[in-house]
Amino acid sequence: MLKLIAFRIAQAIPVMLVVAVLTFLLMHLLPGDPATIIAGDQADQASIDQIRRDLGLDRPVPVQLWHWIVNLAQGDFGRSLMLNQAVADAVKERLPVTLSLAMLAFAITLPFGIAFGVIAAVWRDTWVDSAVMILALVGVSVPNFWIAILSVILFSVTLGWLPSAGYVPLHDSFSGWLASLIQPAVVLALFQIGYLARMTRSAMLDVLDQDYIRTARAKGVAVNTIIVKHAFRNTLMQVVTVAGYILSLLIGGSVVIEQIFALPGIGRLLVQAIMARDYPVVQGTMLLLGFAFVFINILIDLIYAYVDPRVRYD
Amino acid sequence: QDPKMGGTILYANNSGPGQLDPQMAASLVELEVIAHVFEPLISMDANYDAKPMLAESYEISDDGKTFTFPLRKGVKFHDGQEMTSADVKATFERYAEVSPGKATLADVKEYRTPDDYTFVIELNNLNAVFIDQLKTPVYPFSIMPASQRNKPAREIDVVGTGPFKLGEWVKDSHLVIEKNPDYTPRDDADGPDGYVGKKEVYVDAVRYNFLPEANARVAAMQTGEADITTALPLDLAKRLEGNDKVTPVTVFPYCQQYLIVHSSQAPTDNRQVRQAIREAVNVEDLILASGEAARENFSMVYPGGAFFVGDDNAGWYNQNDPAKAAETLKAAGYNGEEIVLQSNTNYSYMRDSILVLAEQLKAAGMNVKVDITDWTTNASNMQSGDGGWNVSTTSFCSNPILGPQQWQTMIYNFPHVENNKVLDDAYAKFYASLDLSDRVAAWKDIEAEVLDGAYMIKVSDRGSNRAIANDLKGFREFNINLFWGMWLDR
Amino acid sequence: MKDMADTTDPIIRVRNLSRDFQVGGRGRKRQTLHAVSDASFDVLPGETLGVVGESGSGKSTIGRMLVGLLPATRGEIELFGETITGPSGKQALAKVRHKLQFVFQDPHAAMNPRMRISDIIAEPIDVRGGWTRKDRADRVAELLELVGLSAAFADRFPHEFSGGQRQRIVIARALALDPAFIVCDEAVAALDVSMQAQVINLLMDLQQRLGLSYLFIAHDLAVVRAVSTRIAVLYAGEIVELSDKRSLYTDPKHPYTQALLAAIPRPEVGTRKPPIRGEVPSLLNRPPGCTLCPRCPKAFDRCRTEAPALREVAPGRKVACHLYDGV
Amino acid sequence: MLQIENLSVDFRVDSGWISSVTDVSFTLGPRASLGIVGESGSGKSVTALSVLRLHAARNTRMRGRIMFDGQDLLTLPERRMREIRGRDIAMIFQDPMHSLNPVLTIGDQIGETLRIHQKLDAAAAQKAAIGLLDMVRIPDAARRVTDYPHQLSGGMRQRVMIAMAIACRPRLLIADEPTTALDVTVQAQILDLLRDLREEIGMSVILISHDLGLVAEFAERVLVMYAGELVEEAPSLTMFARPAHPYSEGLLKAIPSADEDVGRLYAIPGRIPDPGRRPPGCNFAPRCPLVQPACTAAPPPLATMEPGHLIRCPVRLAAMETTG
Amino acid sequence: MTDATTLPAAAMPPRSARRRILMRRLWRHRSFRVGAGIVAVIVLMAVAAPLLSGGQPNAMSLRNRFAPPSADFIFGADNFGRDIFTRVLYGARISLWIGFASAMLAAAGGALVGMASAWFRKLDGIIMRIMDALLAFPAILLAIGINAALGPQVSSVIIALASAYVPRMARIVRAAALVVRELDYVDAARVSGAGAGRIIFRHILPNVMAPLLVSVTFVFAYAILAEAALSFLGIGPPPPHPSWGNIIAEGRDYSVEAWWIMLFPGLAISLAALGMNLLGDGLRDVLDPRLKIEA
Ligand SMILES: Nc1ncnc2c1ncn2[C@@H]1O[C@H](COP(=O)(O)OP(=O)(O)OP(=O)(O)O)[C@@H](O)[C@H]1O
Ligand SMILES: Nc1ncnc2c1ncn2[C@@H]1O[C@H](COP(=O)(O)OP(=O)(O)OP(=O)(O)O)[C@@H](O)[C@H]1O
Ligand SMILES: [Mg+2]
Ligand SMILES: [Mg+2]
Repeated sequence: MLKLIAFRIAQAIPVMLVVAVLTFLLMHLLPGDPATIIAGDQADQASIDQIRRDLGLDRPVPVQLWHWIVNLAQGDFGRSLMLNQAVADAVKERLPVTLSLAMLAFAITLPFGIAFGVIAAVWRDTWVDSAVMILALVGVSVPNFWIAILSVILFSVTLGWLPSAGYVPLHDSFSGWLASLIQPAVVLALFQIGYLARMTRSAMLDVLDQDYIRTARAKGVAVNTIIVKHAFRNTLMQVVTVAGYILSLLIGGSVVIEQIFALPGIGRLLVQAIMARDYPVVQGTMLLLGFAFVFINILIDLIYAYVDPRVRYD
Repeated sequence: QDPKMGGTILYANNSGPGQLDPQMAASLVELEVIAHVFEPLISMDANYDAKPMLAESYEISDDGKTFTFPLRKGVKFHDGQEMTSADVKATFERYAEVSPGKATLADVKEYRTPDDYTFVIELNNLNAVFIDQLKTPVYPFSIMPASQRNKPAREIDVVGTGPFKLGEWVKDSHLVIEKNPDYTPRDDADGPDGYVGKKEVYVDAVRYNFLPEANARVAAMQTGEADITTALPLDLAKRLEGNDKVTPVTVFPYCQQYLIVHSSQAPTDNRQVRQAIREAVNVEDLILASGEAARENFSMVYPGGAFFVGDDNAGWYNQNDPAKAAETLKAAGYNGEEIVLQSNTNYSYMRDSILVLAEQLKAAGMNVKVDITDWTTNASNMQSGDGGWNVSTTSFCSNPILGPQQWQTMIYNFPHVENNKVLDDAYAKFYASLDLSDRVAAWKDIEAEVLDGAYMIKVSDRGSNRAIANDLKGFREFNINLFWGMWLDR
Repeated sequence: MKDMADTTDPIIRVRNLSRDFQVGGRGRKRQTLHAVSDASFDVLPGETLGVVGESGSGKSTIGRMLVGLLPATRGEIELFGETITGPSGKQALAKVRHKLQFVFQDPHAAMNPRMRISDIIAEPIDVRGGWTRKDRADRVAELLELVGLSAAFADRFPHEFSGGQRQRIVIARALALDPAFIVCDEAVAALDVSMQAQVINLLMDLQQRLGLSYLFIAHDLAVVRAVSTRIAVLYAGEIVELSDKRSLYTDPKHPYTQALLAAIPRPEVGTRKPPIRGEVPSLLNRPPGCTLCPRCPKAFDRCRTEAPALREVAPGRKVACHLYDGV
Repeated sequence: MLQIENLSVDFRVDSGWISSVTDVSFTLGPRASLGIVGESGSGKSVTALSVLRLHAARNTRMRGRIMFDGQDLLTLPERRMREIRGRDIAMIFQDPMHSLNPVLTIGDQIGETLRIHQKLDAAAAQKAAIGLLDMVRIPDAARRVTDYPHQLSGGMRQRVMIAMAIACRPRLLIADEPTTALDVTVQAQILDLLRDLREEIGMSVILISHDLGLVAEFAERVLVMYAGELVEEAPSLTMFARPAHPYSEGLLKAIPSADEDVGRLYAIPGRIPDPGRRPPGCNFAPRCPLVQPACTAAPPPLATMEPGHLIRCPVRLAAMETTG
Repeated sequence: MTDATTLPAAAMPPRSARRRILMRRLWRHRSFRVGAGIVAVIVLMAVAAPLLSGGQPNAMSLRNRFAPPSADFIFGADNFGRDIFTRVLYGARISLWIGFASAMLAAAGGALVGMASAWFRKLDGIIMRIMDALLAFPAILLAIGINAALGPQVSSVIIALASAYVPRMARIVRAAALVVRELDYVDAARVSGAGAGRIIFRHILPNVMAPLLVSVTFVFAYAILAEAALSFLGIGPPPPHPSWGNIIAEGRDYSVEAWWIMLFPGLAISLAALGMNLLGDGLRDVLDPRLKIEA
């Protein structure tokens, strides 16, 4: 098992390196110069040039790339151009926010998405199915920033139940943490619930048609047991796959949600860094995300083996 | 009403500073924090005139080359050290090395520190506006401890002499400034006066929460999660009207919006083409569409300022004459060459102005292409002249306040002016004369040339839409929010 | 027919063929499963080699290795003079591929449900290439006629046919390029006796007309008797008896063969002899001696310690059993 | 004990409803064994599934009555039906590859019946499962009980199905092709087991198979189905000695022999009619050697030829009467 | 052969009838019918935009700034006084095109990559790691990067979205293809000497079409939404292109006071997504051979 994980990670490293290089090149392909942003629009060309020199941006791109990789090999992700902070620190600071949001959203998505999907499949082609699926569709078909804005107006402004924005760290106060995240998490989850519900339904429909469900019925097993024990267990492969995607999407951070709710998370960091051409931060964040995704996928594959005895690895 | 002590002001700001090195600071969000934590020798009062801050006063020699600053005694940095002339000298020396504004100090012959409380700057040449240059709020000459002398750009310890000191700072999330209990206000003023005056702090702290979404800032005001906010689009600010706990305000002067015309990029390298563009502009519509609180003003300075030259230069403003523009185009030999209007998505007022402009120019018979990029690209392109653009738009906030000397870079730089003898001569005249009226006359020529040649086309004086909770007292309208002298009436 | 075995060169020569699978995992240690061990046999032109044996004894595995669907772990397969095992096996296989075909147990699964019958049948032709459209269509029609189906069926899809018809379509595909050798893996197991008879008759007709050879894998000993020339009996991955049909059925030598024949249910007779007890040994942990030993009524000491080799006990008969060592 | 009266089953297909089983009636006493044979697709499995009411309700239409212990299974509420399934009536499905749940251990699947109907706890069910695995001759049962279906060979899976079905010692066992994947030696052992259970607990068995030898050996009475209909019912000995319906005759003639070498095998000419388009008269008429004009006019009834021997063939019946 | 079967030809439906049956199955499927209806209406409206509205999507009339819905402005007007109705109509062209094109590109890319990695097991590890990495690339970075490389235009958005969805599609296709590759008919093709290309395109592709098709309709709906999100961040199709996402993004500062700016394009997006998803459900069911469809 450990060997497998190690192997998969080893396999991922060259790929991540390629990603890093591609990111690097892509970023340097973008027009726009971080030095002008740092200097401000009142600066003259000489000052901008000086900043560019100070930051080493005047060197040829391959040289910059080389330096970046050499530093990376020594565990140094570089320094942010804009944030006046080591990239590693910048990421470390924001990771808890994104993780909190992702986990909470995931914790909401999972039970609802699965329940909706299972219910719709069991009551296939009845009004229950239609109702649940249309409900799920609302999540998939309404832009989530719109829901976010409306939700703030309703729950924060009109009802005053929840804070409208901002993040409270978990170690400050649990209730504050939850209150600050519940709204964005639900908005995020709304979208994912629809996705998960539809995939679960589809998988359940496949399984419910299988012969072994008939076998279970022939034994006199109760309907609920059939659904949970016999049918749902068999959809876990697919459900886990989809859940894995969802988790990786969430970890990637929803920039939009983070922006509306003013959560200082990874997604926002990344977008800001892209916008400001903060090369080291973009590259560092991409590496982190890349590894997170590889890790999640390894996890999924391991769960596969757990939920489905047929899965083997050679 | 007597101020109440204590409490924390919650300030919903649109974004947070990336760094707090005053000598590198150009963005409003940075400057707003820096103004509370640091102080310069000379700064601006409520009328944007130069006043001493850490300097007790200042003295200019008759030849206009030597500037002597007696320093206030007993001023302490936040680390407890007393400020002396050595700190001041170190600050200036560092500034000359790292700051993008170092051109101001290019002509310095030497700094002298005759004693701990006197600082002297000697220039090589006469510079009548040197004090005005020192008061700049952009790249301010904030005094830092001498220990920061050799810190690389942007990597200083945030230690100043200001009435607030830096507290918790979580990037992208929030920043807290706390009352500096050891602060001694100037006693030669009655109260706060712009960046200077008697700065008394009533609250314990101010917490800047960074809410990038204007909707979120409005919501925060409505829910009481913020006591004050800024950067509201005009239409969104209207949502707060009629709210009995919050008052929206619009602060003027704030910034001036211009259309920037690239004068070394075909076809706008043709003066007549540029003029045609200017003639086609309908300012009212631009203002309306921009969604900003704005006033019409033809001039590059604010009415009432020393350099405001009256209606003489008004003729180029808001001409709104597509027919004439079409004629001018014909005279220019314009043949349907593509005119690229570039803007960005980050600032919606810029984007919306450009979209309306595009329609106006089309109506005058121009072949217009709209190119919307992100702000970094747009800004870099304006700076460098690359990117194939002809017209773009941006705002200038400090330049119109500070005067012609600060305008100079912008006037030459963004429109990419090449070999304009009229401008060169006028600026030469401006620096050469000690007489204010000569300088005003020179400025009048400069302004006329910029506007007539349509290097820049004035759009408006933009105001800043903010909102203040009714129980936050002592608010003073100023181009940035300053929290000394404010208290919470709770 | 029987004489041919002595006079003709075999088209297939299999020597010491073995196949292992790696199984296990999930915490437990990996284990090696010996699905086929040390099998050696020949197939002559125009003959049918029947393969019978307990479920899981490696019948399908042998069949799949013979047509190159599964690489061999050890041993040698020579097809039409080309050795398809070993390092240059791939190229060798490519040369003889068109002479080989495989008929799968479940004809439904063996046809792409989204392809038309004509395309299914013509697949080997299309792979080969170089046929004009008309030649191809003619060939498809010819093949359909050959297996007793109307050429009008060419445009239909697999699900529109009955089990017996599907079986014939799969056979038509197998015949498309005039192969010399076809592996039939349980080709008639799911059919009722009447339909089964139809398919078997077809195979025998074709053999007579085209001189085909078959490897015929089945559980049903009656069916095997009806089609085979010679028969190999497999037990736990090993060939335990290899014999011509008549001798095998009339005089089974190996105790396992005897047990098999004794256990055939017959509609006419009411009883059958008590079957041998016990279960096939695990293919993972082989006992040191004869694999049948724990179940064998005639086992003696030597059986428990020494594995018997397959050796000739009479002309054309090979048995792997210590009982016949003296013979 | 079981009495099926005029059972008809229709399935919904795209073009409407097709009839899959028409008008099947038979009865079965305790400790009885009934064989069902017939052409592939003739409705054997459908009939069997109907008894347990295991068809997808939305796409199936069932008519007639299935009386078990005096109650009609077709009208019983689902809850009551569930109690009967597995406890009183059990079924071995035709396809062991697909009929076992791939993600549950075989011990769990076997024990489940006991846990439901006899309220055993998990440990007891597991122990009972081991016993059952032993009974169906799976070696090393204690270790294998925690295996998953994919870890077993086809034959072993089939035996797991059997163990599952007999777990609660049902009074009626429906075995649909229970031994196709087994070689003859194991097959014989399984038959012995079923016979023992019949003796021991009075279990009745319905055995569906293509293997006529197996049916002859095991069943007391045999039903022959063709195209969804019962065409002949007779005691086993009678059926295999002197089948009356021409289809049954053809079927028996087609059995290959393991005892002698034959040249060509006999096969009934023609093909079973499509379920959607049955001929107007006798279903077998297009393939029948005895066909007469009357056969194609109207569907013939199932009639008693002699006590306990019914056939659906007026021609044969008439011939019988004239000779008898 | 005595047993050569001859049955009335009518027993088996000919080819054209098969297609008719498929169409009828589709048509009988309620959610397919509704979904197809919705999509058809939207497409029609997009095509007939000039007929349905006399105006130009970018024509401004600042006098009518924020005109609420009325007879003149059915959906109201935005901050430029542009007619939202006209913009939504014309926006359908861009948004549907974005949805359609990115779904098709993602499907094609995903299918190729997924099948290749299912078939060439040696490449599987590396291909899937590359896909993992591509998943890590946020659509935003791709969008900005591609915008920069190709210039800000609709096709940049399409390429960005397509590349973001390729890995997801690839995984779905791969999972399905891994099942198909083990089936007997693939082995049968191998025995017939078929090479990788033939097996992948003739045997695997048609049999992974069902999950692929369903996913495509998912991606279609997603892409429209993603376009809106990109516009929200200012990296969607360049304004004044009236894509639905752009209209919404431009209207977000007026979400309460001029709710109509966001509402109508929002509804349009929801409706299109709903339509496509229903359509996808229908396809999924109809391609499922076990399912009988109720009339
Ligand atoms: N891919 C595989 N991985 C692991 N084990 C395998 C694989 N294929 C076959 N086996 C094992 O090899 C042995 C022989 O299998 P094979 O399919 O050849 O049996 P068989 O004689 O054809 O049986 P049956 O009569 O049931 O078809 C079995 O124990 C089986 O479990
Ligand atoms: N769910 C269903 N929907 C439609 N038709 C069905 C369904 N189940 C069975 N049939 C049809 O009913 C007929 C009888 O099928 P059944 O499974 O009973 O055959 P069988 O006699 O068991 O055949 P075999 O010996 O091949 O198992 C067949 O034509 C079959 O296609
Ligand atoms: Mg096999
Ligand atoms: Mg059946």
